[in-house]
Amino acid sequence: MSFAGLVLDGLLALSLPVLAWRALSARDLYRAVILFITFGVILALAWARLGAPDIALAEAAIGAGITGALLLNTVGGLSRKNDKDDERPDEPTDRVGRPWRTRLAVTVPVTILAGGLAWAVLSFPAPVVDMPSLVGEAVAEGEVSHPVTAVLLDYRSYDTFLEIGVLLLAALCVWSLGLSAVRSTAPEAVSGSPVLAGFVRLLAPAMVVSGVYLLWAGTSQPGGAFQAGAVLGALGVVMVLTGLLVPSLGRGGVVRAGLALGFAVFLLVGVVSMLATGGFLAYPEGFEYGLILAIEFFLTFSIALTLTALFTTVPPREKGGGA
Amino acid sequence: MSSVDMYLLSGVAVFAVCAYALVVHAHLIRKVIAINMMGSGVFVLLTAIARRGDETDPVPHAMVLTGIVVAVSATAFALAVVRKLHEATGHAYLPEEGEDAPPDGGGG
Amino acid sequence: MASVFENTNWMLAPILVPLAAATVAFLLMGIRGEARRNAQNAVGLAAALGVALSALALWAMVSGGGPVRYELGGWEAPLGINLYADGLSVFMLITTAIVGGAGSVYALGYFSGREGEDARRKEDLQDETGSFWPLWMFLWASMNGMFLAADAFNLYITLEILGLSAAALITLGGTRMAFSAGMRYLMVSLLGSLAYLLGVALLYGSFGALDLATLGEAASPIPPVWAALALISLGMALKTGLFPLHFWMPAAYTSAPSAASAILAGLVGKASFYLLLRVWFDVFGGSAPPAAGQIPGVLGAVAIVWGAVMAMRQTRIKTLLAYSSVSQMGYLFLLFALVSGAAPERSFEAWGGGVYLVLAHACAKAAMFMAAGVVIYSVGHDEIPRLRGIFQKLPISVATFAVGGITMMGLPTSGGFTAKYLLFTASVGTGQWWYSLVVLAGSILAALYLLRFLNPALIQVPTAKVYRDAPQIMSGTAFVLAVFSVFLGLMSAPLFELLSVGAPFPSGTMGGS
Amino acid sequence: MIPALINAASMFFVVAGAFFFLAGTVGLLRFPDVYTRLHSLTKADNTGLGLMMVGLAIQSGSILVALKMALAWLFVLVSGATAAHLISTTALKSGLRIWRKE
Repeated sequence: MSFAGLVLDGLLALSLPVLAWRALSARDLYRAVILFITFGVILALAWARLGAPDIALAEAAIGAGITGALLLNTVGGLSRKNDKDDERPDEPTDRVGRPWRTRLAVTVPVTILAGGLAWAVLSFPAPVVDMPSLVGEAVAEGEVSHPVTAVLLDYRSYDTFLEIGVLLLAALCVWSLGLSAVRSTAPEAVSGSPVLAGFVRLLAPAMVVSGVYLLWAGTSQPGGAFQAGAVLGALGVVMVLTGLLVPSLGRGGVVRAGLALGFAVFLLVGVVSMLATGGFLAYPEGFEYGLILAIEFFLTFSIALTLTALFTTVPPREKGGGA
Repeated sequence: MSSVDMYLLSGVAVFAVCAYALVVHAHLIRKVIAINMMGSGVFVLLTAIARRGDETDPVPHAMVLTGIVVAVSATAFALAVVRKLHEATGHAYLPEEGEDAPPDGGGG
Repeated sequence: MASVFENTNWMLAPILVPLAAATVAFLLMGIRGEARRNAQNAVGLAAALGVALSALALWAMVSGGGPVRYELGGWEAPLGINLYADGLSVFMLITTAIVGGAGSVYALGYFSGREGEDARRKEDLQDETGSFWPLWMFLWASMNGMFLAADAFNLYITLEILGLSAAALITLGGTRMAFSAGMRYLMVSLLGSLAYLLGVALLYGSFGALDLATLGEAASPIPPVWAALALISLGMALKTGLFPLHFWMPAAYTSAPSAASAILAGLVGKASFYLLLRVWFDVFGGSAPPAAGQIPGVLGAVAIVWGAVMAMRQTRIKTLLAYSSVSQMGYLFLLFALVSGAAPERSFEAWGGGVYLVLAHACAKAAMFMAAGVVIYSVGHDEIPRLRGIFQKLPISVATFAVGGITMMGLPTSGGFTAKYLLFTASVGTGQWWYSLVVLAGSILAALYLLRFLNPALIQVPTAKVYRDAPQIMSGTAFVLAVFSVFLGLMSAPLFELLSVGAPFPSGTMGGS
Repeated sequence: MIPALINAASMFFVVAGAFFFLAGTVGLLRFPDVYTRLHSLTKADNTGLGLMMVGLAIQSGSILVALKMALAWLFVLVSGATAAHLISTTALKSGLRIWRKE
């Protein structure tokens, strides 16, 4: 690696903990969230440098984008309520959350932790298992040529199956709280802006196209259901923010089914393959590519919908019920 | 020191900094941010590990992708609970002393 | 002879059945009122039955042919993910099948309150959003998934499912205390899983594999392995609530709806404890210095005493039970000190004793939380000073409390007796007699804190008004489960035989006890 | 001869782009209010990005890559303009005064 590359890596590696520190000790919460988003963008850059474009894309869309929007919306919601019944100002009361004695008491174990971990990661032995070549050999024989997609949807498909379960569960958890509908915390000047509406109209088709492209390309190059779902989910969040999509996302049954679709299809493919080949998620010979693409298609849809639903937090309207 | 080593240490540093902040800061949104970034620290470590050999190892990449989705799920739920807690008590802190006593202030 | 039970696909049933049920119950959330409740109840009970059946099938399979390995997707480890079932896994599956099954039946009655029925209710008895069943099914699937997992990263995902669904079950309590307790539990749980994930990353960095068996073969005493063991232990001790990391426990168990408290206190903490057992003895068997086991051992001993003393000072039944859990979970951690002790032939005794207490405590504690739920359902609160003489009105629930108490105290014929007896003899046998004193002290203290409620409850005085009769199914389930825990001591022989399949220690001469 | 020329041209555009970025950042740090800061940031950065992309497009030697870069630049322009508009409108509505030289 060139000297310039080394310097760039050094700067990125150094700026991550510094940004984390700045974000967490920022004066007010808005600043903290903005620094959190900056952290996410730098993280995406670091991942691009580390040869992980798949993760960089997902981080930019989900880690920085959607998580940032979630945080901003929550901070906005909390501070607006504070204006109303101003019992105890939330900010910036917690700058010094704990007395210095506590801070010192925390610093000591954390320093030991950091030192121990640094020692541990610098003394990794040569790995016993040569995973890259194991994957390489399997990919050479399989129908899916992008190794990350092959790992996610074939060799470790059970993990991905459970992970889609986590997404469904998250929507369920949020709905179980029965939160009242919160209007977008964006100021009216923003949500009603014709410029923004025009922008989203321009953006939406482009994002849909890139989402579909990412999905389709994922079997042979970076991309796949997660990246596609993340891009479309981000579009969903933008559309909710601009009022183009109502927070309750429409009719209950349809939304519910949409959220569960990806997980249900995955489960179904698993069980059917169990009947066909005798092994859960062991795709029948020759159907590998088609089944993976089919699963990915439904996953993309459900991931995008779930990410949007996690942002709105409001369960869909039921038949006959008003919000 | 190679690039990979720098990223390995960077991941460790992010984890430690966030662990500190998680304990020291009281506001729940800060805690949520701290936990989310702590996860990112682990992800940096994993991606750096994937880069050690001559070939890039796709398995940690898959783990990180999974981890990112799990992290956003957990963060979304945590923030929803923060909002609920704020609705119920008027603030976004956890009660400090006396684990059983509900926090004072706010309507019933 | 190809019996149905020889099909290894049974291994997936305890995971897939609750997951499918969770999906269906989630879709049913859209229906309103009675229809939704009936449909969700049916789905939940069917799943409970499915889990019980598959646990039995696995019991037959494992006792007949030894540990079973299943290659998911047809991919061999370390490239693919495997499932693995030995005696311990099946034992844990049976535990969730019994306690989870009872919890499901109890929930039928618990959530049957009608909307607007009573303004004085303290807990959300209605489950207005219909979230209990899907959450509980996800939780159940995650626990079973943990017990069968043979892959370090797969375990991380199951841990996250466990943490999210358990936290949401706590917030179903619907009170301010439930929201803060749920939030605290969520933080603790996420932190615990992240510590675990960092440990897994260190292991992957060292050996390039995630498969537990591969890791177990490769593990050697090097810095990343020590760090990983420390991180994983810390994370799991946090999620299990080992003293002094138990701070989240009392509020969480108290403020959750009692149907959920029973499941949380009975099962959820045990799942992370199981992971700890796996990692210590199966993965790091030889790499941890023997003295390391003294750390959890000593903390466990402190927990036994501290939890019991705190339990004595409580004025609510549910907080009393929660602190009792702090104390009883302490017993489990004794086994780490006893196994790494001087006499290896005692190891199976100590290990088996700890594991047996998992089942015994799960049954008894769940039953007692269910009984507390009946009290709250009927009287509207669980404050001990206002429940004097409540035996006259709620005899079965007070009896449940007393019967469950037999296991807590470790009196003969109960599962608690078998377990604590084994821990006792193991501590004497390894020359660590001080632990045997703690085992005894814990039992005496348990008697004392249980009497804190039983004494006033049993006296003959005019008592609190019961303004609503709890469905029979609630008090009945609790009582049956408590009675079961008392007879567990008599049926230990087949269970220990099961535990010896693939156990990390030779079972030697020990059959039953 | 030709490769050297291409290299030189590409170098020129990238360095020029970097200069605009630098100028934009200095403006962000030095200008007195949100409106002038936005002005410096959006204008200078968009120009800087455009110049850099021209430099990189020359270097890549592929029409397709050059077109992709042009598209990316267009998206940045559109989203930058929208964001700047939203920030300034919000600032105006929430009563942030425009800076005037005293």
